[in-house]
Amino acid sequence: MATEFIPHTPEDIAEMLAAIGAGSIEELFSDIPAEVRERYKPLGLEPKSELEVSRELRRLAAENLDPTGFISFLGGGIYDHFIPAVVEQILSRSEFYTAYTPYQAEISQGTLTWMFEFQTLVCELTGMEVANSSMYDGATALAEALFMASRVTGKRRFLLAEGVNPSYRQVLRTYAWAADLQLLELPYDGLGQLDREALKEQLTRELEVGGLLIQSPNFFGIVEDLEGLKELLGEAFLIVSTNPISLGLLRPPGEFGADIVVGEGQALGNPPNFGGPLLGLFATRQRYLRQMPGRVSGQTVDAEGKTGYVMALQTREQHIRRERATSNICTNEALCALAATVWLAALGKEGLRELAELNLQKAHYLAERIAGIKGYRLKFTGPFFNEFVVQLPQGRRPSELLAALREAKILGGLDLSLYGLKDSILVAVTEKRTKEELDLFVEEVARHLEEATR
Amino acid sequence: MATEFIPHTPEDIAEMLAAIGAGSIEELFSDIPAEVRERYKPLGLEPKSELEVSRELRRLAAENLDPTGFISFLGGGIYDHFIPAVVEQILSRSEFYTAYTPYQAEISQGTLTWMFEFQTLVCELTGMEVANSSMYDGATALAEALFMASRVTGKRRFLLAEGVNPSYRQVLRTYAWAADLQLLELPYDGLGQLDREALKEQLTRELEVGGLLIQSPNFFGIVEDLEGLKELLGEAFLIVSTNPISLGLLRPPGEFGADIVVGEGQALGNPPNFGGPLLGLFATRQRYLRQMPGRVSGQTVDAEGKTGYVMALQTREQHIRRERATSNICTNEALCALAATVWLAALGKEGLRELAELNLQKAHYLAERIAGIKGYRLKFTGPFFNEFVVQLPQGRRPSELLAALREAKILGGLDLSLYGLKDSILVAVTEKRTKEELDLFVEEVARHLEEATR
Amino acid sequence: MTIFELSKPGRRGVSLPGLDLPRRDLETLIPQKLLRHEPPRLPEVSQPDLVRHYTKLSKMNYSVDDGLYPLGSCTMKYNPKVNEALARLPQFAGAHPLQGEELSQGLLRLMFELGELLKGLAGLPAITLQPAAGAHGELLGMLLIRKHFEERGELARRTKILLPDSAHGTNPASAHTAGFQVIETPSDERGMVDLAGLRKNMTDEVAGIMLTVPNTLGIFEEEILEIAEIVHRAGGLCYFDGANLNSIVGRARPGDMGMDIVHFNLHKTFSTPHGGGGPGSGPVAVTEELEPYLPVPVVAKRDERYYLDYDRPKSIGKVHSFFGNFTVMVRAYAYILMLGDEGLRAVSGSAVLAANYLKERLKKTYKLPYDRPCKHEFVLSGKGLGEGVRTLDIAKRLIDYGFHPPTIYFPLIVEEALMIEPTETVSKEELDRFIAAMEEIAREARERSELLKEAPHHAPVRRLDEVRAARQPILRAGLD
Amino acid sequence: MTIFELSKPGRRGVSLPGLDLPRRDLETLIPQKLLRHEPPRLPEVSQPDLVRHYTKLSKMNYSVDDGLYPLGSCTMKYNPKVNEALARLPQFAGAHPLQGEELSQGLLRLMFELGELLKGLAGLPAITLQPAAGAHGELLGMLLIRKHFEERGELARRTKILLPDSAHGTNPASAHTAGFQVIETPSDERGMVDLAGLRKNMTDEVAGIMLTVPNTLGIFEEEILEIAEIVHRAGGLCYFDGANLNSIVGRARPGDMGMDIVHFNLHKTFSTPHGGGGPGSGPVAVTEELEPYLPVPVVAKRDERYYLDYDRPKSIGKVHSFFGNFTVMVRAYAYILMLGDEGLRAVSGSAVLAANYLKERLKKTYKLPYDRPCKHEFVLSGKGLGEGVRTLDIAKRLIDYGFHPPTIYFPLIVEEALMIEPTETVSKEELDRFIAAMEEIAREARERSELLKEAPHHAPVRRLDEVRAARQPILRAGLD
Ligand SMILES: Cc1ncc(COP(=O)(O)O)c(C=O)c1O
Ligand SMILES: Cc1ncc(COP(=O)(O)O)c(C=O)c1O
Repeated sequence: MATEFIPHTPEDIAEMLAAIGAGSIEELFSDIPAEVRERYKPLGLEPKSELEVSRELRRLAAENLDPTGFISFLGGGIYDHFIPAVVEQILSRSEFYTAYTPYQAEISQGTLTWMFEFQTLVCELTGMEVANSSMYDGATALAEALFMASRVTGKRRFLLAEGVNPSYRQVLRTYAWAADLQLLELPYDGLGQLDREALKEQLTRELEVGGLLIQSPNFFGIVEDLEGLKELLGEAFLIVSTNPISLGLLRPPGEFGADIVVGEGQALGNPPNFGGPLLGLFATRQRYLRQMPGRVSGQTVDAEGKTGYVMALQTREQHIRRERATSNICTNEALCALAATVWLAALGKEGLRELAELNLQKAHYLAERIAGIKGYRLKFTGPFFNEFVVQLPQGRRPSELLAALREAKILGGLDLSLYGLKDSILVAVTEKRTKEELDLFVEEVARHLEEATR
Repeated sequence: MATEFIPHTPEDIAEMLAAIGAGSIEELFSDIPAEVRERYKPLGLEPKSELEVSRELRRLAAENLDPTGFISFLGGGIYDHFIPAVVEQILSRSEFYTAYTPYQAEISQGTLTWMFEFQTLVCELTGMEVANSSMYDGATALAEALFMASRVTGKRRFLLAEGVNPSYRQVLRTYAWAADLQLLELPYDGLGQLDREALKEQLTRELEVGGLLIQSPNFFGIVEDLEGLKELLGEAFLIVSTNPISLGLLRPPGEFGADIVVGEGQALGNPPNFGGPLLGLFATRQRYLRQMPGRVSGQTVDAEGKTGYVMALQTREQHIRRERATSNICTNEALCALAATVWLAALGKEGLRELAELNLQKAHYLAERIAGIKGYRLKFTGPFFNEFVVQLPQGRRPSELLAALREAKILGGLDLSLYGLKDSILVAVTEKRTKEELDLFVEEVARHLEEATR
Repeated sequence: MTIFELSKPGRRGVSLPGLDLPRRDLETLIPQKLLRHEPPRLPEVSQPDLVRHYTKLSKMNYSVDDGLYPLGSCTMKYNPKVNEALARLPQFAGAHPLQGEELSQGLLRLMFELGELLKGLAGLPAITLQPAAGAHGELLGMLLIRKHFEERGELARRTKILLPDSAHGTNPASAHTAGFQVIETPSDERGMVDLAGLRKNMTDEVAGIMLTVPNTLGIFEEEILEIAEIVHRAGGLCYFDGANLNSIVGRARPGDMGMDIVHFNLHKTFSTPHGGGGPGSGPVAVTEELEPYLPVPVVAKRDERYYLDYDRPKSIGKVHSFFGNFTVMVRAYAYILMLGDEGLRAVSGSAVLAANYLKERLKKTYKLPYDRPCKHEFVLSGKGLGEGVRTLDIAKRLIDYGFHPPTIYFPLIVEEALMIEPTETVSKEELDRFIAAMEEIAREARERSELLKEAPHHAPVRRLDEVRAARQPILRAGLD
Repeated sequence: MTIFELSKPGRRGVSLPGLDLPRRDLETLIPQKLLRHEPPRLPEVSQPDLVRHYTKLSKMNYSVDDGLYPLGSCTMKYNPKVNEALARLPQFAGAHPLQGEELSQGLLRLMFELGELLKGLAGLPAITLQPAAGAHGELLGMLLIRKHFEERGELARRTKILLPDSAHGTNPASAHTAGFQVIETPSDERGMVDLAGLRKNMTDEVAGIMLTVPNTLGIFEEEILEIAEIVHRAGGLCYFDGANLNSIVGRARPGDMGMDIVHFNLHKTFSTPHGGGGPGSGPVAVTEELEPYLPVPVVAKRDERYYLDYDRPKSIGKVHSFFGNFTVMVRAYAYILMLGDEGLRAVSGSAVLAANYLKERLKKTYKLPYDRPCKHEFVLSGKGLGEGVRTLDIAKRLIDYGFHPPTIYFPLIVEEALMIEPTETVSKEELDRFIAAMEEIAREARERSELLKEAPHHAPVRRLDEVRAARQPILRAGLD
């Protein structure tokens, strides 16, 4: 039966069955045990037309927040950044989004070229030498870094800064458990940065440490002081998870001697997507290239000497090396990486810097103004990029403040009491927020304080 | 200065000026009289970024009705029909939308092929022999038909059915005035159809009549009885303006001997666009081909005998024939015609019929139910397609009813008192309206009646 | 291959909802004699085949997003992508024109504000956005002139419109459509309107003149003020065809040149995409004197409320079903806002710079009949390049080099014309590649002219037989 | 050509708003030593050049919208366009994962409902949507097995996972990542798991088996119930790799085959686009027994309210930053709703029909090592076609005929494998064209084998040197 997605007419079906020598389509399924087929229970779904399904999904959509109606200060790993329209124009080219992994290089030069560009961009941002073309997300990229570090160093014990995004830490713990690796969490100090004394203590004590996993800017928005870490670590790996937008301004982890740099690339031209698809970034040193997980595009020449690109170093991958592959990843987040490529190219050298600075300046403006409200203060004193932790006045509940802000069409940030910081919220500010919106935020916070104290 | 849309760097500019031998860009404008240049007054607009302008236009958009929040029964020439997503996917191919008129056929086969398809589709719908590839809209298509009929018949007097869309009639009057043609309006009868006696009378009296302009379904939704009209008109032209969707069910004007068939093609895959761009359809008889206005694509072969398409019969057009052209049209509504082509191809033979029938059935269901409310009646007794005129109970004002419906998120139709029918509204029903929505409409009308009589 | 060739009974591209209410017999709703016996033979194709077909067709087109498209007089500039997104906002694209003013304030405001900006760029005090394209604007302009003289009782006498011999085809066609007789007035050897000739032609039977400025040679009418004076003194009106406004936008205003009526091509100067032939938009700005004749409705503002003014007794009526091509206006409005004054000035500056650069470099290889500084475009002649080589051959050969050819055989006053308009949105690197290709082609014309005559060699089809298409027109697919 | 080659200082693709508040010196905000000295060398390109570059790149790709893409094991079916529009609704794409349950009811409901449908298709009572792809689902499945045996105190002993020798590369890699040792179990001459071999391998050190059904030869494991019994009886669990579910969807359920864990590839069976390599989505359905171990959060429903259940003490934790690839789920959900039961059945019916049709026609020309009825795909061998001709050559030559080649050199148990999966979304006409091309290529292999060895001839590039790329890897553009 021809549905709109199946071009087979009854006549086509009859002809094909005849060529096969089968009497019916049914017959083609006789290799499935009869009892299995008989046990099949339909879903009870009538087919529906595009119009009906669109209506149904639009109705579901309408049951949610319409983000265009709210001013968002939500961050915590996913950010509301400006995406120029060119990104969507390119992403909607069906040659990009309906192709698959570029196994056949000669008819995949579009994909392989942007992958090559993407790898270059990630290297530029992070200050590293080689990068792959994507991992699932920031969390799994960090987990893959952990695995890789363990492979290279042969060590099974790793240090994990508590400033790393809690949800990444949870993923790390799951992966570490799978691979029998040990993770030791290191606390942060009053600046919100890794407590360096604790690190030193562990390093002197733990001879068998394979590396340190740290995030900068960290979950609290604080820029970690990466200086000297690699020197402390020695042979052990310095693994840094980063926000790529911050690297428009911040010194890249590569310049601090990082061995692996990972990060969540959503901010680069991808919408929040309710948390997925995201974009795991992964970069490392040339010398570890053959231990790197994930796909890479490499430059070569064709039979006539013309430059072209192919998937390189496939011998690291599962489809060649199977259980000895550097990762089990196959399908990755290619289209999100394309978005990041176009986004970075659209902004360009100047643009990314400008954008990063808008984030920085706006976040600081807001932070200062909030800290100016009686009883409110910044939880940490370290330098921050576009996100900061606000500690509420004694006795104030974050959930109440956030609910009040929501009334004013403001998504005021994350309630950190869900993450163990009882009296605090995490506020993110991007280039999209206007001064007007920041002032409104401050006003509403002040008003809530007043109302609550009245 | 390089804006994002101008790739010239200061260095590029200097090099180009040097090649020209000019000292500055300014100098290139010295041929404009100095006093003119000096009188120039800037707009007072600072450049704005994409983000800012998007924000501004979204704010403007938000000042309007959000059509997704309303149930619409608005018609009167523009309809809220289902547009499958494939249409937008194809229209957003930049090869289609950033090209222009296919002057260079060899690199415009995409456009020329769909134009050829479109012409075929219009012929199929209307039952005519040749069609062009678009006019500005339904109103100007009708005006062009008037001009063409006058050219062919050599006559200057034309009859115009009052059932023709009032705004088309206004356009016709303007164009007729320009060309010194006379229009004589013929009334409609109690069925809402052209008063055939009035027509006969005019035809016996007016020997110099060049043709009759009639619309079916007409402005009131009434299907005109086209049978026998051509016989009455003889040599004079029968010019029919039609709603192409109705032709999924209705006998096409071509089968009634029409000489020219025109129509508004918006309903075929184009959104309402606040009234533009629209899509003028134009079809006629083979024998009048060389008098037809507008662009056409014709089949031919290339130097190797392969089938291809070119712009045909350009000698009719302004760029060749200048003041003796069959029309002054140059830029037309190509992209809207592409939308119509894809839309019709997506629905296909069965689909268009189904869709037309959904319109018909739903409109009749609603009409009957409204006519069942005390005091409400259908103004006309003639057969109708997807639109009908409701006469309100004595003393009820359409504007009040419509305002009440608007409160219930219903756009109840057009207030015909603006068009001279004091106590009536024009209600359109498309396939997008569900039974639930129709029942809600009836309920709200009944409630309004109750409240008003209380 | 057309979509009809993919058709097979039983396929379909999209399904529809079933009827959710009791079905009535068709014949009880519509008399049998008015019902269709045979459904129209629309193609029956599956959605995958449909998408593949139109995707394939799209790849047979050359477009602005593919590269240089130097089609003279057409201003094939880059179309900013954000405008596509904005024009598709549901409140814009989904708005019904008769939804009422109260629900359309943002839409009306946008039209009003765009009108204000365009008035500012025209240097004229009134505007209508109704025309759907440039030629439509021209026709409207001619109707305004007609009305003007009708009101003064001079219509019977003022039956002529003057046009330079370099005029675009739509000008005579529009003047004729509005009931005027077209009189050509000559150009001088510089390519500008010959003032002596104009004086002679500008009698009291002439209603006005239509000027394209810069003209279709890309040359600015340096004596435009004198022209306006000659015409005005003889009681005529001046129409400014603004198709070429990209060359002076942000720097000079037609109103300051003595022009009475100006049309804009939003799809040229203001970067709205050409859509494969349309839609466009052709707003018309006029003097105060002509303002009462503008078509209804005019978008107006009173007490911060926007409304559609239909109460205009002297209006010529209407030239469009509704208010013009609204979503094209949205794009143009966003474009102007993004550029601002500085950007607009940069547009004309770079457009003129690029054209002069190409002209200076190419005139070494090709004939340049009017060797003067140009504005946004210039016209070469393809004559004398090589044995039997025509401009058409040059154009087709350019295709092999990956470029869209220029406009050819127009304007008519240049033999074998090649009318080249690079626009400001093309890099110098691309201009240099075009120059190299043109030079290479000139060499080929001398040495291997068959390469040109048989071009294109690298296109979806080889050279197409236009004569055959004219002789035996096949204008629809055979479906039997 | 890369984007970097279009770069020139001063160009930019998009402008940004200025700072609308007082600027602070950078050094007062961030210590100097943590600030970047040199900005990253991103390209500087104008928007027109940017768009033209990526448009050009796109045209160097072959994609599903271009035609048949019979890449075995990848189910390259047509991606309905409406799903793209729905996934981009601002309430979906613009939703922040931490915006809170009260503002996300529709999103959670969609995930919940999709989960219910997938459970129905798996024939299993519990599900997580968290994995971002098939391999991610496999890894999760292996972790669930790990947890299962950890809870029972058997982990120290149960260290092995059995895999048929035909398994996809992700299977051993995933098992290994989860800390298991991989043991291959042989196939019999029919291409199915050899039961005797399995019995031998299925010791009490084995935690479970990973089966792809139908297997990578496209052959259904007819003795799947026996396999499940053997494994279960020895205390192991059965993992069902659902990458090939397109062949049986709507007709048979892994749960009814005795499977304990199943992963879906939404980007295969449920038509979400492959994106040039991703994103995908790999939901995992499990038995009641394994349900407590599913990762947090699980989307749950209580009193008509949807919520994220984190309170799962036995959970293995988390494998993704948030809830998985949500907008991929939106597409899959819309797809299933459109098809309904009837459509799903038609999908597997037509997918299997098309594969068997191709198989029967092609086996006349090509070796078919396992000549049996297949499901959605089948595997030919390119051996013995002609003097030195390899499968790689056949694949490259197919490009010249306008087709994407099949998967090659996989599965490993077939020499010179060509793994062909047409899917149900290709017309018989296209299948016939493919057959004709394959036959023609077989003839060429005998008569003009250099045509194959030098293929492709009609592609954006000629055959690329993969060896060179491996020997001297150049993985980033030189920017100096
Ligand atoms: C000089 C000139 N005038 C008028 C027009 C007509 O404009 P439109 O095509 O928008 O009707 C054109 C279009 O090519 C033109 O180049
Ligand atoms: C049989 C089989 N299993 C697993 C996978 C892995 O799925 P994914 O690529 O989504 O990770 C694939 C993908 O190609 C496959 O074909």
